[in-house]
Amino acid sequence: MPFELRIKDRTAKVEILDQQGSFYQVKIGEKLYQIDVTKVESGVYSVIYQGKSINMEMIEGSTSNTYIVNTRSNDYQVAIIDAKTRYLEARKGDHDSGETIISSPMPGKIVRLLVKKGEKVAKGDTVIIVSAMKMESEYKSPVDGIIAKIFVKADDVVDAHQPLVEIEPINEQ
Amino acid sequence: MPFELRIKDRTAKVEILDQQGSFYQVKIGEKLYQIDVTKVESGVYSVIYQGKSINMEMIEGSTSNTYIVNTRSNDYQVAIIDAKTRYLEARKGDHDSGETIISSPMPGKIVRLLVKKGEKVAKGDTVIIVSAMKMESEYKSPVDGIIAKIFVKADDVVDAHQPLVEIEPINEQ
Amino acid sequence: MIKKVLVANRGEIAVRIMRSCREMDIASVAVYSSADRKSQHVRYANEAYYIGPSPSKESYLNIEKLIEVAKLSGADAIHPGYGFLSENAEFARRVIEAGIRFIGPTPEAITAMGDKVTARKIMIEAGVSVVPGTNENLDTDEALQRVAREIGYPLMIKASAGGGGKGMRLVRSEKELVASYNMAKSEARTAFGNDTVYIEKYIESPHHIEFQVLADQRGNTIHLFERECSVQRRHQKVVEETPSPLMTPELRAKMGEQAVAAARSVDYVGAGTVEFLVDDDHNFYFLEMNARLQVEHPITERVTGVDLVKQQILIADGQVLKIKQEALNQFGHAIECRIYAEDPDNNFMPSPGLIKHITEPLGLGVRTDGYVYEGYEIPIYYDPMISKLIVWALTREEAIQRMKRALFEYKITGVKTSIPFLKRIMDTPDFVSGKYNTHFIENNEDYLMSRNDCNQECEDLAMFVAYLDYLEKLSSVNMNKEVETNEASSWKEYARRRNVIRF
Amino acid sequence: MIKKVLVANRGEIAVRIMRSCREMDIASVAVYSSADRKSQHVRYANEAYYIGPSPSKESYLNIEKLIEVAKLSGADAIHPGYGFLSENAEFARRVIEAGIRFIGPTPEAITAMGDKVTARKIMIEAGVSVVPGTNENLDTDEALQRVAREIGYPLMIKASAGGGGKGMRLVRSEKELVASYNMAKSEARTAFGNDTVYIEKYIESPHHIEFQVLADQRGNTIHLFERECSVQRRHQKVVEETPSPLMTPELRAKMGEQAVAAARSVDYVGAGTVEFLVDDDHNFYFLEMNARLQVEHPITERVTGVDLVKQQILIADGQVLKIKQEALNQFGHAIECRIYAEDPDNNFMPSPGLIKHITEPLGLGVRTDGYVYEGYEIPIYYDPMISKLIVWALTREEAIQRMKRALFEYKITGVKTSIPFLKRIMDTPDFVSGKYNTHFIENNEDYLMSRNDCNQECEDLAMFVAYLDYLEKLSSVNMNKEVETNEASSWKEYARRRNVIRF
Repeated sequence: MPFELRIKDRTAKVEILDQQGSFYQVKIGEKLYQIDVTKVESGVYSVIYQGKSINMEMIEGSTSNTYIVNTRSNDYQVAIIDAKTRYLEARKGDHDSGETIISSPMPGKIVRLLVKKGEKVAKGDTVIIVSAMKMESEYKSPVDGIIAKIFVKADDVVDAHQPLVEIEPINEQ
Repeated sequence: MPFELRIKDRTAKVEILDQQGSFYQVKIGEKLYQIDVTKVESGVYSVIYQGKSINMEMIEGSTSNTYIVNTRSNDYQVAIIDAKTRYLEARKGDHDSGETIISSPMPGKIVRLLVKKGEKVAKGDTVIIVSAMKMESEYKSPVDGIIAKIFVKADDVVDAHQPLVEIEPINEQ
Repeated sequence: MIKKVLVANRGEIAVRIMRSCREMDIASVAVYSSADRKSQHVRYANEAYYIGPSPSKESYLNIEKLIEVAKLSGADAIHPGYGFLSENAEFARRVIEAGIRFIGPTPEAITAMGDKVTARKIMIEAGVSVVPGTNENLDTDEALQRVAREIGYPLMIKASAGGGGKGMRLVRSEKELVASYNMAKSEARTAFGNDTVYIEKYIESPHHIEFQVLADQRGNTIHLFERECSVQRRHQKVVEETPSPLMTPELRAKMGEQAVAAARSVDYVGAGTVEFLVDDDHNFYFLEMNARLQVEHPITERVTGVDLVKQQILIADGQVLKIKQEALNQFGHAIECRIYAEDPDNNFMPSPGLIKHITEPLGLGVRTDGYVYEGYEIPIYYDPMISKLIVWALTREEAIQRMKRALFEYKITGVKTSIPFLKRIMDTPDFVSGKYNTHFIENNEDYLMSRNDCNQECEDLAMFVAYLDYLEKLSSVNMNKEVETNEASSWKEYARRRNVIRF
Repeated sequence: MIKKVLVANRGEIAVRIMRSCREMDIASVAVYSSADRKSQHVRYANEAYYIGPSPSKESYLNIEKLIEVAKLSGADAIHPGYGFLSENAEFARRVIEAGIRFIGPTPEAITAMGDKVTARKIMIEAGVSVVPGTNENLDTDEALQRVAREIGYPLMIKASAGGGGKGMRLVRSEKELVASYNMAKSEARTAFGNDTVYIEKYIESPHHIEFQVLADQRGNTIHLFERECSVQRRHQKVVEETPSPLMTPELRAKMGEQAVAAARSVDYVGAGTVEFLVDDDHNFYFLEMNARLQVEHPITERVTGVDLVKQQILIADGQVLKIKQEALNQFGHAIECRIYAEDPDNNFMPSPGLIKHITEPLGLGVRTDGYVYEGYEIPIYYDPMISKLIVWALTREEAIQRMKRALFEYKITGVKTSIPFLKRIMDTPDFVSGKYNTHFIENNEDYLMSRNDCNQECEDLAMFVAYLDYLEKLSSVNMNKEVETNEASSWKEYARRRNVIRF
C-alpha cells in the first residue's frame, strides 16, 4: 500500500516491501532502507538505522493527515497525501482568489479591534491586537482590502488557529 | 444514580446530590460531603476537601469495577458493586467449594514444576517455582488435594495473574 | 516557629517555596485563580483555596482576598514569591497589620528601593557607587559642558520624569552636547510636561552582575556572592551563571562589601539582590535593589549550598542568621537556563497550550525547578516561564558541557519552547569563552539563528515514521469512520495483511 | 583521546555512563537483548546494536558478541558498568586483546581481588587490617584453644571451601569451642569434601563502610572518602550515605590510607571500592575490594564534586589523575535510596510490569538516576532496581528532611516499589540519630512495618473518586458495549443529565 508523503517541498512515495517484527524494508522515493522502528510511548518512536539510535515524536498537526515530527534536535512538518487531501487541494485551487483570513497562531485574549466591518485597510495596517502571557501581539493585514467579517470582539478568549477577521482583497488590475 | 462501593470490609452507598463544575455535594453512607474534584492527568485526580489538597490516582484493578486508589502516602482497594458484580458474587457463592488455582502474582518464568497431574499434595507442599528478576519464588499448595490441571511447563514465560496449577481439594469430613 | 505558610503566588516559584516548607515540616497553603485549579502548586500544597477569576488583578493581586484566606486557613506567614505582590509595600503592610508574618523586607525598605531616584540618593549617602551623573537642572551651556567633562563621554541625557526610552539622548562627544541637551529637554517637556533632565555616564558594554544578600532582623547582613546575568533579550534574563567569568577576588570583595552596605542603608531584612552594571575595566555602578527572591536564586544555592527559601523563613521567624560571611564559599560553577513557552524561530511569540509530553533531564549535577506536567494546559494569563534548568559542575567548561547534555535530554512537546535557542547559546564561542556582556544576543545573531541539520536521509526517516503512525491511526475504528472513500476497505484489508506478516 | 564507548550493560547504569560520555563529546554505543529494544539506554545512545535473546547469558554475558559489536561500531573503549561482566577478568583480557581499551582495572587485579583468600593474603602483606584469624588447620585442642584465646571471643569457624553459610559456626565462649570446631569440620567434610576450617574473629554489630579509590596508570592513587552502607536487607544495600555518622577525622585518615594501600597492592587502575567492617570501637577490617563502579557511587560524586565515570574514562585513556588527595573535601551530606520494583508489604516480592505513571522528584539538592519511563515495561530477566534517588544538603539532618520530601514527590504506579519502605526508614529514630549498624533493619521491624493511616473520611474520598472515574468509564463507548444490562440506557440518560447540570 504505497502512499505519498511530503516534507518541506519534497514529495516521495513510501512503500513497505517487507516487515519482520520491528524490522522494515522500505522504499522511500527511489531509495531502499532497512529500518528498525518501534513505538515506545504514545506517539513516540525509537528508530535504529545503520546502527544510529534516533528518537522521533509524532505530533498530530491541525488535520489528521499532517504531523510535526520531532527529533532530539529539530522538528519537521510532514503531510500524508491521500486521495482526500488531493481532492481538497484541487478544490482549494479553485477558490484561491478568495478571501484572506487572519487567525491567531496561539490561544489568547482579544485586546482591541482596530477595524470595523466594511472598512478599507492597506497591506501592513494593524487589524487586531491579541494578548497572551503578558505580551501583546499586533496582527497586520497581509493585503490591501475591505474588512468582510469580524468573528470576535474585545475581551474574547480565543483558541489557536481560530479565525479572527476576514479581509476581501481589492484587486487593482 | 446511587451506587454501592466497598473499601476493605466496609460497603457504602454513594450518591451525588448536586454538581456545579468541579464542586460536588455527595452523600457517602450517612455522611454529607462537599468535595472539589477534577481530573488532572489520565487516571489522576486532584481533590480539595475542607481546604486540604489531596492527589489520588485510580488504577484499574483486575476487573473493570475494581480500583487500586493511590494517594501520596497509601493505597486502597475499592470495588464498585453494580448489578453485574452482585450477580457474579452470588454465582461465585454457588461454586465456592470448587477448585483452588495457584496463579502467579507477577510476570515471570517457570523454573520447575514439582508435581504431576493426578499427584497428591499436602497443604504447604511446594508445587511450582517461578523466577522473576533474579529471584526465585516457591508457590505452595494452600490445601491438601490432588493436582487437577497444570497450565504451564518449565521455561514458560507467564503474565501476572495467569493460572499455573489447579488443585482439587480433598475434603476430609 | 512558623507552622503554616500561605504562598501568594503560582507556577514554579510556588512549588519551589512549598518544597522548602515541606523540608521544614511547615504546612503550605496554595491559592489559585480559575485558570489554575489544575496547576501543580495546588496539587503540591497541603491546602488550597480559590481566590478569584483568572486575570491576576482579580486573584493573585487581590490583597483583601489573600489576607482573608490566610486567616481562614490559619497561616502564620505569607511568602509572596517573585512578581505579583512581592514588591508591593502596601501588601507587606496589610499582611503585618493582620498579625501575619510577611516573608520579605519591611514595607519601608520596599518603598525606598522601589523608587529609582530615592534609591539612588540613599546609595550615594551610603557610599555605594552609582552611575556618575547629576540631578540638577543645568542653566548655562558652560555649566553643562563643565559637568559633562567631569562625568566623561559617552554620556546619557535622561528625563527625570522619563521612562520607556522617551526623553533619552546618547551623547558621544562634546560637539553634540548642547544640541542633544536642548532636544532632550524639549522632548521631555512635550512627553511629560516637565523638562527636568539629568546627565548620567553611559556605560558602553556593561555586564549585568548582581549580588545576593541575606539580612536578619538584628542587622546581621551577609552576601552570597555574585550572579552574572548579562545574557538578556529585551531586558529579560535568559541565562545566568555564577561565578561570573569577569570576576576577580578583588572585585568580588569590593562589590560584595557595597552590596551589604546597600542592604544596610535601608535596614534590609530577608533575601534581596543588589544589581550592578560593570564595565570591562571593572568599574561598577549600583543599578537597583530587588527586594525579593530572584528567579535565578538557584545558582547561588548550588554553589554555596544554602537553601535561600529556608533562610527567608527562618529570618521572618525572627531567628538569627547562622551563616557567617567568612564561612561561605563558592564551590564549583552553576548555570541556569530559563525555559519559556515561546517560539524562538518566530520572534519569541508566546506559546501557551497543552503539554503533550515532557521528559525532564536527570542525573549528576542537574536540577529542574518547574511546575508543568503531561496533560497540563499552560494558561494564557500569566508568565510564559515553564521551568528553570540549573546545572552544576566543578568547572565552568564542564558546566557548559553538562548544560548541553541536559538540554539534549529535555523534551517538551505540545508547546514551542526556548530550548533550541538555549542550545545554540551554549554553542556560541563568545559564551563558551566567557567573554560576553549585555549585547551578547544582538552581537551573536548569526550563531543564534535556527539551523536545519536534516539531510534527505533524515527527512526520509521522518516521513516513514509519520507513515507508520498514520497507518496505525487508519486501522483504528474512529479513523475508518472519517475516511469515507473506498480506500477504507482496502485499509482494513491491509491491516489484516500486516498482522499476518508480523507473526 | 577515546572517541566512542560501548557500554556493555543496561538499565540505569548504562544511561548514567552515556550521560558522562555525552558531556565529554564521546559517542556512546548501546547493546541490547530482545527484552530491551524499548529500554532507555537504547534510546539514549548514539548507536544501538542487538546482541541476543533476553536471558543475560545469551546477551549481556556474551563476550564474543560484545567484542564483535565493538569492532563493528568502531568503539575504541568498553565500559562494563556494574554487575554482568564488570568483574570478569576473562572479559577484560579479551577486550584488551582485541585492541580495545577496557574501562576498568587490569585482568590481574580483577583476578586477585575476585578470590577472597588470595585477596586476604595480599592485604595482610600490604599491611591492611583484616579480620583477625588463621588459615592453618589446627590439629590439637590445645592449639585450637590457644589461637582462639589470641583472637578473642566471639569468633566464627568457617570452612575454607565454604560459602552460603554452610560449615559456619558462631562460638561465643571457650566452653563451646571444641564441640563447635568438630561439628564445623564434619559439616565441611560432608558439604565440600574438604574439612579445612579456619577461625576468624566475629564482628558483633558491624558497620559496613567502604572507601572509593581512583588510580591512574602511573600509580597515582587517591581515595574519595567513605560511604556508610549499613542499611542492608539480606546483604543487599538499601540506603547509603556519606559522610558516615560513625566517622571521625582520625578514623577517616587511617581507613583512607589503608584503602589506598589495598589498591596499590594489586596495582589497581581506575575506580574501585574497598569495603571494610567497622565495629563500635572504631576497629576496622578489610572485607573485599570491588573492582568496578559501585551502585552507590553518586553520593561520593555529590560531596566531592567529582564525576567518577569521567575519571574512569580519562584514566582508561592513559591520562594522569589531576585530582590531588589534599585538594579533596567532603562538602555537605549526601544520601542515596535505591528504588526497587518490589512489594515491601509482601516479603519484597519482585514486581516487574508496565510503568503506568511516573513523577520524579525535582528541585534543590535532588538527583535521580533511573531508566524507566511511562509506558515502559520492566522486564523479568534482570535486576529489579528502577532508579537511585540521591539527595544532598549542608547537614545530615537537612539531607534526611530533603529525602523525605523527595520520596513524597516520587510517584510510580503500575508496579509496586520500595518507596513506602524507604519513607519509613527515614522516620526511624535509629536512622535519624545516625546510630545504626548492619542489624538496623532486623532491629527496627516495628518502625518499618506498613501502617494504614486512612480514616473513614479518607476512605470515603477514595470511594467517591473511584465512583467518578467509573462513571466516566461507563459513559464511554466501549464500556457501554460491555455492560449488557438494561442499566446501559439509564447510564446514557444520566450522562446527558450530567452535562446539563455542568453548564
